[in-house]
Amino acid sequence: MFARFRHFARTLPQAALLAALPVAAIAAGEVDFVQSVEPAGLDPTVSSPVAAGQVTWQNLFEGLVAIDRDGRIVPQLATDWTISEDRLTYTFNLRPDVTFHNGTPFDSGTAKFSIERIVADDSTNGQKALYTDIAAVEAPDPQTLVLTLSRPSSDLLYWLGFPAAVMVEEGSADTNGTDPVGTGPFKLDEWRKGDRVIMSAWDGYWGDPAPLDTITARFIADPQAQAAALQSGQVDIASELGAPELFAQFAEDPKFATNVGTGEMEVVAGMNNARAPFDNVRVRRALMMAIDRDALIQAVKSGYGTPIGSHFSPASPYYTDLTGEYPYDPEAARALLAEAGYPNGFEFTFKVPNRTYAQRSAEILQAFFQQIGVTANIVSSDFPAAWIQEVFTDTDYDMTIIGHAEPLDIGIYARDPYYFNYDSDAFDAAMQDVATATDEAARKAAYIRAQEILADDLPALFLYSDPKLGVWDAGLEGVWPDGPVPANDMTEVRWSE
Amino acid sequence: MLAVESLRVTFRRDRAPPVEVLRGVSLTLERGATLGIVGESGSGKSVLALSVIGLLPRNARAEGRVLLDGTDLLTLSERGMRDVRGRRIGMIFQEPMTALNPAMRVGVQIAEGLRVRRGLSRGNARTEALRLLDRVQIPQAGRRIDSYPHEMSGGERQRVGIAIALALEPDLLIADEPTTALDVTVQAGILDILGDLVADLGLSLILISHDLGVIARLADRTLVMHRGAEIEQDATERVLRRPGHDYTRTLIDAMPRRARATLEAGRA
Amino acid sequence: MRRVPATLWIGAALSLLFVGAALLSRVWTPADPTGMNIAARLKGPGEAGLLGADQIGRDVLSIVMAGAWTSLGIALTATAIGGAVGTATGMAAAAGRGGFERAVMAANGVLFAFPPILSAILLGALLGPGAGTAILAIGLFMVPVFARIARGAALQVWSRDFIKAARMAGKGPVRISIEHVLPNISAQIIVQFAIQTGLAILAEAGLSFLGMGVAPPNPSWGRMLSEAQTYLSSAPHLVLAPGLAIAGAVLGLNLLGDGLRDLTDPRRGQAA
Amino acid sequence: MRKLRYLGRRLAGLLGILGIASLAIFLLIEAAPGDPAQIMLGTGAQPDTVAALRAELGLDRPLPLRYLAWLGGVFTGDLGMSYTYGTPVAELIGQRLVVTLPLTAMATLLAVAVALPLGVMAAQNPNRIVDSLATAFSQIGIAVPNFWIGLLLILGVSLGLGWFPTGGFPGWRAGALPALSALVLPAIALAIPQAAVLTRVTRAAVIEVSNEDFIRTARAKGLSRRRALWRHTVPNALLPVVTMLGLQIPFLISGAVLVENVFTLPGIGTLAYQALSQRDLIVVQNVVLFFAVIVLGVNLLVDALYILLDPRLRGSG
Repeated sequence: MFARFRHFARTLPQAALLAALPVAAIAAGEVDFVQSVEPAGLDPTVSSPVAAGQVTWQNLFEGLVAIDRDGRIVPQLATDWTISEDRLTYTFNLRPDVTFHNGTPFDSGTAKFSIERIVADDSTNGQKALYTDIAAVEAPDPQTLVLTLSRPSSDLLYWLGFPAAVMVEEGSADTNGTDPVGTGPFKLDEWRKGDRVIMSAWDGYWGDPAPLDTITARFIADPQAQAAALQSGQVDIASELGAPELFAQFAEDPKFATNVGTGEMEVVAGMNNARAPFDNVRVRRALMMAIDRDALIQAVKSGYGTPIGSHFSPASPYYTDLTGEYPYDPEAARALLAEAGYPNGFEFTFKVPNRTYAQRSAEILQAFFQQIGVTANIVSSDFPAAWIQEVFTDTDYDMTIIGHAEPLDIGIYARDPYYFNYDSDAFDAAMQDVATATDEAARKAAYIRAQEILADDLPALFLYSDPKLGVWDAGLEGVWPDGPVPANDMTEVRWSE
Repeated sequence: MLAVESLRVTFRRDRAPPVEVLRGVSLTLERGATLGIVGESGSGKSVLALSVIGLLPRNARAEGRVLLDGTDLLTLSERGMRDVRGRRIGMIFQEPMTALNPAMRVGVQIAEGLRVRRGLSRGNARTEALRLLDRVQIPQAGRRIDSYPHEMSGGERQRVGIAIALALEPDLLIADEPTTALDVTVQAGILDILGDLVADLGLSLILISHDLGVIARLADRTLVMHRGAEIEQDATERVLRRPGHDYTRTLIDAMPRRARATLEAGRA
Repeated sequence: MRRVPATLWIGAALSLLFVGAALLSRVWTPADPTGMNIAARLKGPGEAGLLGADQIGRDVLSIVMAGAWTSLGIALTATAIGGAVGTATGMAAAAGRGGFERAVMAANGVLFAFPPILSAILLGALLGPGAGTAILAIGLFMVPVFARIARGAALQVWSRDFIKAARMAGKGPVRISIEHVLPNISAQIIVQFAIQTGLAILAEAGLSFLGMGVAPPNPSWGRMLSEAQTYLSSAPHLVLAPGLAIAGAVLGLNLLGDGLRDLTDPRRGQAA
Repeated sequence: MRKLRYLGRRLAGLLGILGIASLAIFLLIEAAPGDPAQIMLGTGAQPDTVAALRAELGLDRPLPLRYLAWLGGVFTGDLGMSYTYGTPVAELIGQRLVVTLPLTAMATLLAVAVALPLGVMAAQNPNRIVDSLATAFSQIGIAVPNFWIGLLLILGVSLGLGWFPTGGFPGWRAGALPALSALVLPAIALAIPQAAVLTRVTRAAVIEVSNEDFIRTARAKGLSRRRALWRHTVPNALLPVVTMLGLQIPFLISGAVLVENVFTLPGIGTLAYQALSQRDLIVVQNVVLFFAVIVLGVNLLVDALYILLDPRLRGSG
C-alpha cells in the first residue's frame, strides 16, 4: 500500500517535470561525476593541485608522461625518452601534430616553457619541491626536449606524470585557472562556481577521441548528498564516496557497480617531535600500541580501509606491511609509558581539523589514549586556514591528525622544516638512496628501508589508508577502480551498449 | 419608530463571572424626534447605542427587544443587520481622532458605503461625497476630499464622521458623545449641524452625552442613565427643570455655572 | 492576585526539564556519553538504549542529556554577558542622552548590520572554534537587543516624576540608574532574557552545525545533527533526538518568557 | 520634503555605519590566522613558493594600503579578484546571488503567504481552533532550527516521497522548473521560522487594529466584517508586519547560510563560508560588506515603505 503510494508520489512530480523539459536533455554520451572538494582554480600547476587535478588531469590537461590506472608510467605527449648513464640527462622525443585547445601547436618550446615555469623563482606551483633537481631545460629541435638534473632523481619521471607537471602554453598559462587550455580530449565549456564544471569532447584531439561527448564534475561536499545524487541519477560516478556507511546499500543495488579500491590517502596522527613528551620515541610507541586500528577503521570508515604501519598505503608499488611492528596492546603500552617516565600518563592538546573523518578519528583516539592514562584535549582547528597556519607553518601543536593524499610522498619526513619536526639521519640517508637508485630493485629496497625506519621511529601514528570507495552506474565501463593518482580520468569511460 | 424594550446586556469575562452592563432599559423614539441620553461614563450609554446598531463586542450578549419599525434587530442575521447599519441607522462616534481610518483619504471613506451598499461608480460616489462634505460645512470641500484624516482638525474630522454616517441617508442617527473630544468653540458648530440635519432631513437622533448642556440644546426627550439602569425618562424640559431623581440633580449641579446659566436662560 | 497563565506553567515545566537533564547529566547518564561501543553503532531506539546509538555506538539519550549542559551552559552564559553589557549600555544611553546616546546607538547599528551567524563565523576564524568563541559571538549579537530594550524602558522611567524628585534631591545619574531605573525595568529585562536564551540555543546549534561550536567529545546538539546528516537514510533516529531537544528547550524558554510577560504586563496579557 | 531630508539623513548615517563596518570586517579578517597563499598551495609547497604567490596576490603590500585599495575599489564598483578562484569578486557574488536571492525571496513570499492569512484568521477567531493552531504554529515554528527542518524535509520529502532533489542546484540554464524545484525544500525550511514570527506579529497587530474606533466606524457604514477587515484592519496592521520583515533580514541571511549548507546550494552563504575557510580574504570582505549593505538597505527600504503605508508620516503638501 505504502509502496504503491510512494510510486505514485514519485512519478507525479516527475511527469510534470518531464512534460516541461525540452526533449533530449539527457544525451547518451554524457557523464556526471561527483567530487567533494571544488578546486580553487582549474590549473593543476598552480595552487591546490589535488582538487584541480581531479577535475582536469587527463580530461583537459596532459603531461609529457602520464600515470595509468595501474600506477605505471606511460608515454603521453612524449612518445619515448632516454636517460643518460649518470642519470642526470633526460631526453624526450615529443609527439608531433599536437595542438592546444586554442590552436597553439605543442612543441619542445612549449614543453620548455612549462617545465621552466614550474621551477622558476617566482613559481606558484605547490609541488615545485618535487622538480627542483631540474637544473636546465633545452629544446634542441621542435620534437626534442632535454632535461639536465643537478643530482639523480629516480622519481622524476613519475613526478612528470603528475597533475602538477602538465603541459601548458605561454599564451594561456596565466588564465588557465579560470579558462584552462590544454591538449586533452575534452575542453572546458563552463564552470558554474560552487556547483559544477562542464567539459565537452574536443574535435582537434591528437589521439583517439574519448567515447563521451560531455563530462561534468559536480561538487558535492556532503556525503549524504553525494549518495542521494547517485540514487536519483543526478550523477553517474562517485569515484570516492564520502560516506562509507552508505556504501553497502549501493553494493547490494544492481543498478550500481561498486568497487573498494586502494587509494593513496594515508591518515596519520602527526606529532610534534620537537616537543616533550613527543620527543621521546618510547612515548610515541606507547601511543601507537594504545590504538586498535581495526576498531578505528570500523568506527570511522565502516570497516572500509586498511591499517597501515608506516607512511605508504597498500596502493603504492613499494608498500610493505609493517602493522605488526607496534600492534594494539594497551598493557605493553602502559608499561612502555611508565618506562619512559610517565607512569601516570600525561595530558596534551590534540589539534584536530574540523573535518568529519578527523574529528571522528580524534574522538576514538582520545578514548584509546584514556585507557593508558593519557588525556587528549581536543581543540578544533578551522581547516584549512587556521590548521595550516598553526600546525603546518608555526608547528604550534602537540598532536594533530590529517590525511596525506599525495602518492610517494614519504619524502616529507626528510624535509626540514616540516610539521613533524622529525629529524633522522638514517631516514635522510634512505631517501638519498631512493633518489640515487639506479635500478628498480635498489629503489624498492630503499623505499622499504625508509618505511621501516618510520614504522620504528613513529614520527606520526600511522592509522589507516583511506579506501577508494567507487560507486557508479552499472551501465558504465572504464572507470578507474583504484587511485594511484587522485584523479577522475574520464577519457576511457563509456556507456555499454 | 424605534422602541427598545427591557434591554439587558451582559459581558462574558475570562476567568471571572459575567458582568451585566445594561439592566433592562426601555425607550421609544418617534420619527424626526431627538432623544438625549445622559449619564456619567460607565453608565451604559455607549453599550446601549452599540446594541441598537448591532456592534457589541463578541463577548457581549443582549436580551430583550430592539424594534426598528417593528422588526426586532436582535433577531436579525448578520447579513440583515448589515442592511440596517448605514442605511437605516447611522452612527457618529466620540473620538474624531481615532474614528477615521488614518490610512485612507476622507473622500474614499465617505464614498465607501455608497460604493459598497449602493453600488455607485467611483465617480458618482465621489460626487456624492463632495456633496456630503458641503452638507457638513467643510470649507473648500473639493480640495479637502483628498486629505488624510491627520491633515484635518478635530472639528473637521468630526464633520467627516457625520458625513460618513449620513452617506446612506439613514432614518436614525446615533451620535455617541460627538463633541466631548472637541474644543468648546468647535462643539457648537457640530451641534448646529446636527440640529440642522434633524430639522432639514427629518431624521431621528439619539444624542448621547455626559454633558447636560449638550443634551439641553438638541433633545426633545431625555433619558438619564446610571450604572446600566434607567433613572428617569421624560421631556427634556421636565427633566432639567424638575429632576425626578437625586442623581439627575447631581448631574445638573455638576455643570459649570455659566452653562447652567444658559440652561436657565433657555428655560426661561 | 493574578492567575498564572498556562503558557508560564508549560514553559517553566519544559525549561526545568532541560535544566534538570543538564544538571543530572553531570552526575548520571544512562551510559557514558563519550564511551564508544562499535558493536552498537547506528542501532535504533530500543535496540541500543532508549534513543538508539550513534555512529560510534554512543548512547544517544546520554549525549542528548550531556548536550543539554553544553547548550544551556553556552546559551545562558552568552545571554548573561550580552544582557549585562547591553542593559548597562542601554541604561547609560538613556541616562547620558546626547552624543553618548547617539554613539551607543550607532555602535548598535554596526553590530546589527552583521547577520549573527556570519559574525560568529568571522569570530570563529579569528579565535578558532570552541565554546569561548560561541559565547562571545552569541553574546555580542545579544548586546544591541538588550541595549535597545533597556534604553526604551529606561527612557520611560526617566520621564516619571519620582526621578525628578530624586534629581532634585541631588542624586547623580549613575545612582538614579541603579536605585530607581534598574528596579523598574528589570521585569522587562528578565522576560527578554528568557526569550534571548532560547535564541542563543538556536544560534549555538547553528554554529555547532557548521563546525564552529564546542570541540568533541563535549556533546553538542548542533554537531549531532551535522553528523546525523551523513546517516540520514540509514539511521534517521539520529536526526530526530537532537532536533527535538533543541526545539523543546527553545520552546520552553519562549513560553516561559511569554508567560512572564503576561504576568508582569496585564495589558499584553489580554491582547495575547 | 521633510521626509526626504529624513531619508537623506538616514542614508548618511547608514554610510557611516558601513564605513565602520568595513574597517571592522577588514581588521577582523586580517587578524584571523591563516595565509591565503599557503592555503592555496597546500602542504607540499616550500616557503619560497608561498612568498612568490603572496607577491603575486599583492598580499605583501602594507595593511592600510590594502584597506584603502579595497575601499576605493568598492566605490568604483571594482570589488577585486578572488584569490582562489581568480575571477572578479563581483562576478562571483553575482553567480551566487542568482541562487540566494530567489531562495530568500521564495522563503519570504511563502512566509508572508502563510503568516498573513493565518495571523488574520487567528485574530478574527480568538480562542477558536484556528487561533490555537496559529499560536502553536508560531511558538513551535520559532523554536525549531531551520537546518533541522531542512534535514527533516530531505528525510521525508526527498528520500521518502522522492519529490524534489535532496540538494544541489542545476542552474537556471537547466530550465526554470528544475532550478525552482531545487529551491522548494530549502525555501520551505527557511520560511517556517519566518512565517512563525510573522504569524505572531500579524495576529497581534490585527487584534490591536480591530479594537480601533475606525473599524467600528467602518462597520457602522454597513460594511461586512470581511470588507472592514481587508480594507481597514489589514492595511493598518501591515506596519508592524513590515517592520518585523525588516528586522528579520539578518536572521533570514543567517538562516540562508545554514540552509544552503544543508542542501548544498551554491549560494552566497556557502560562498562566504567557503571563502573564509580558504582565507579568500577579498571575497569574505566583500560578501560580509554586501550583507551589511543588504541588512541596512532593507531597513531603509522598510522606512520608505512605512511612509508609503502610513500617510501620517508622509507630511502634508
